[in-house]
Amino acid sequence: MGATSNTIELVLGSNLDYLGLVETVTDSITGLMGFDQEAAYWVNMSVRESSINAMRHGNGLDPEKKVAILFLVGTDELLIRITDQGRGFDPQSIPDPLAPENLLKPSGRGIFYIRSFMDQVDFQQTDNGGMQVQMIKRLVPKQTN
Amino acid sequence: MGATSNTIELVLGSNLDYLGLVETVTDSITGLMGFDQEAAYWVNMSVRESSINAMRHGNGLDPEKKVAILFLVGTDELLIRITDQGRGFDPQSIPDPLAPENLLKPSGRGIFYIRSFMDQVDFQQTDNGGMQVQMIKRLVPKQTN
Amino acid sequence: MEIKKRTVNEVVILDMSGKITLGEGTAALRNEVRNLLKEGCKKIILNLGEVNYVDSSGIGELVSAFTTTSNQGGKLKLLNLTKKLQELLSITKLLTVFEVHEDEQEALKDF
Amino acid sequence: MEIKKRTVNEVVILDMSGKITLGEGTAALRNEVRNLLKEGCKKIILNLGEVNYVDSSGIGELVSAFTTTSNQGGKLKLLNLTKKLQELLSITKLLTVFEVHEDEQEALKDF
Ligand SMILES: Nc1ncnc2c1ncn2[C@@H]1O[C@H](COP(=O)(O)OP(=O)(O)O)[C@@H](O)[C@H]1O
Ligand SMILES: Nc1ncnc2c1ncn2[C@@H]1O[C@H](COP(=O)(O)OP(=O)(O)O)[C@@H](O)[C@H]1O
Repeated sequence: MGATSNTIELVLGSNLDYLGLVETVTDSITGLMGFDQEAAYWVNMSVRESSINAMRHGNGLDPEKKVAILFLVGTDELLIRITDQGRGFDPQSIPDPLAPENLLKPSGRGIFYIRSFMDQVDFQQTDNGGMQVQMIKRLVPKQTN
Repeated sequence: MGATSNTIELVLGSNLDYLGLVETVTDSITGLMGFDQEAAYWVNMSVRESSINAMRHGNGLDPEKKVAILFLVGTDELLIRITDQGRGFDPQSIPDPLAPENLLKPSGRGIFYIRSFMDQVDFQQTDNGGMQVQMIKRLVPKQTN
Repeated sequence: MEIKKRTVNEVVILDMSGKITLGEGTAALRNEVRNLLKEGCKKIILNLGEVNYVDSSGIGELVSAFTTTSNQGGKLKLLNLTKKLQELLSITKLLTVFEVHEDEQEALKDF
Repeated sequence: MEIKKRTVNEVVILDMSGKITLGEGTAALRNEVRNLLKEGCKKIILNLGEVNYVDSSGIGELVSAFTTTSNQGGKLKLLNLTKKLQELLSITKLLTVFEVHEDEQEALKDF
């Protein structure tokens, strides 16, 4: 990769039909950066989950409301920032999917998976009130044990 | 596609290794928009040619210099804008590849091909002096004869 | 996603392949299980060996299939988890909820 | 790009497949033709039936291969153009420059 960061940004209406494009772009980027097959898979899934959240929970699947997906390609890490035009939410307040009473719920695992598979995940509300999720995957995975 | 335009922008250092990514993104977009296989092929080739020009002739393959490739996805047309950080050129001044003395030259056909295969092509210099090539491919091809 | 149906000793085995993701994949699984239960087939094995992508909605759909079947007095087991699916189930503590097998003969026992 | 070499009656046929584009594809073609001329093989047919992508650099490389061979007293013909390659050559008025064939036996005649 070049010495400076490359950026790739998709700004899409809230339509789940675009997920295929989002995944193709994600896979091209992780492939070009040299992520191994497994890391690329989890990045793909995290971008997918977060894009779905932005379109669905954030923008209520309103095709007029946009989701921006920004990829910042560094030499040793990929930073992804996904922004919607919804009303945001408090990431502290979402139910813990591991709590016994939630274990058999049919939903509520997306953010948990993103946190599990990405090296860093941050939630922030934009000035317009929408949600901005920023996640980082490092090329050389950190040693966790 | 949604009622409003979707935009997809790649901002890449001038490195020909990124062409694969550029082509993958282009193909995803034309596929999603419903271009037929042939139109998609010519769009791919035009984006490829123009990106190479921007990286090579515009930015001199300096990896620090960026090429921006913007896709504006409309309901019935795809607009593509490719901008470099070079010194620009006068599109009127480039040799005609069909002139007898140029017919057997090994180069100089890229822009001619782009003009042939896209429905509209415009060249403009940016405030910084770089070149900006804008091209449009319509989904329902206009009747030319 | 593609689902092929086999019956072995009153147990229905669904050989699934492709993706179990939001939309097509999850809906196909839901319909299939719903229909089986409606027909009175309450012994179900989901063979997931050829399922190469499951997202959080897909995991949720597997959970729904499991609970719906259990609530109707049936049993739903999982067969041939890929490494990634195993990881997805493991970190959400679902690996112990499901009865999981790597061998079809074993899975067919004790329904 | 892949290039396979056959010789029929002193004529070398290069069966090419893949892409002739800036970089790998154009370099491979240039080296192959350069080597043939160096070895004294001056009767060359490029079989392009399996070439699915040619960009302007690829077209330029075909022109170079043609002129280099001609300049050394040889002959280079094109065989099996795809519809798209035909269009690329046609609009740049190169279709009349090259000797183009759809039939290998015809191409082998009159070298
Ligand atoms: N972009 C967003 N805007 C508003 N709320 C969100 C957003 N993303 C997630 N949420 C909230 O967080 C909850 C948990 O999300 P997640 O873990 O992905 O599970 P699920 O989408 O299955 O509910 C959602 O149900 C929703 O209430
Ligand atoms: N982005 C650009 N910046 C500066 N000059 C350019 C740019 N694009 C094209 N040119 C000029 O136009 C000429 C013709 O370009 P083109 O038709 O693509 O053929 P080729 O790239 O084979 O020369 C180039 O040789 C170059 O001088």
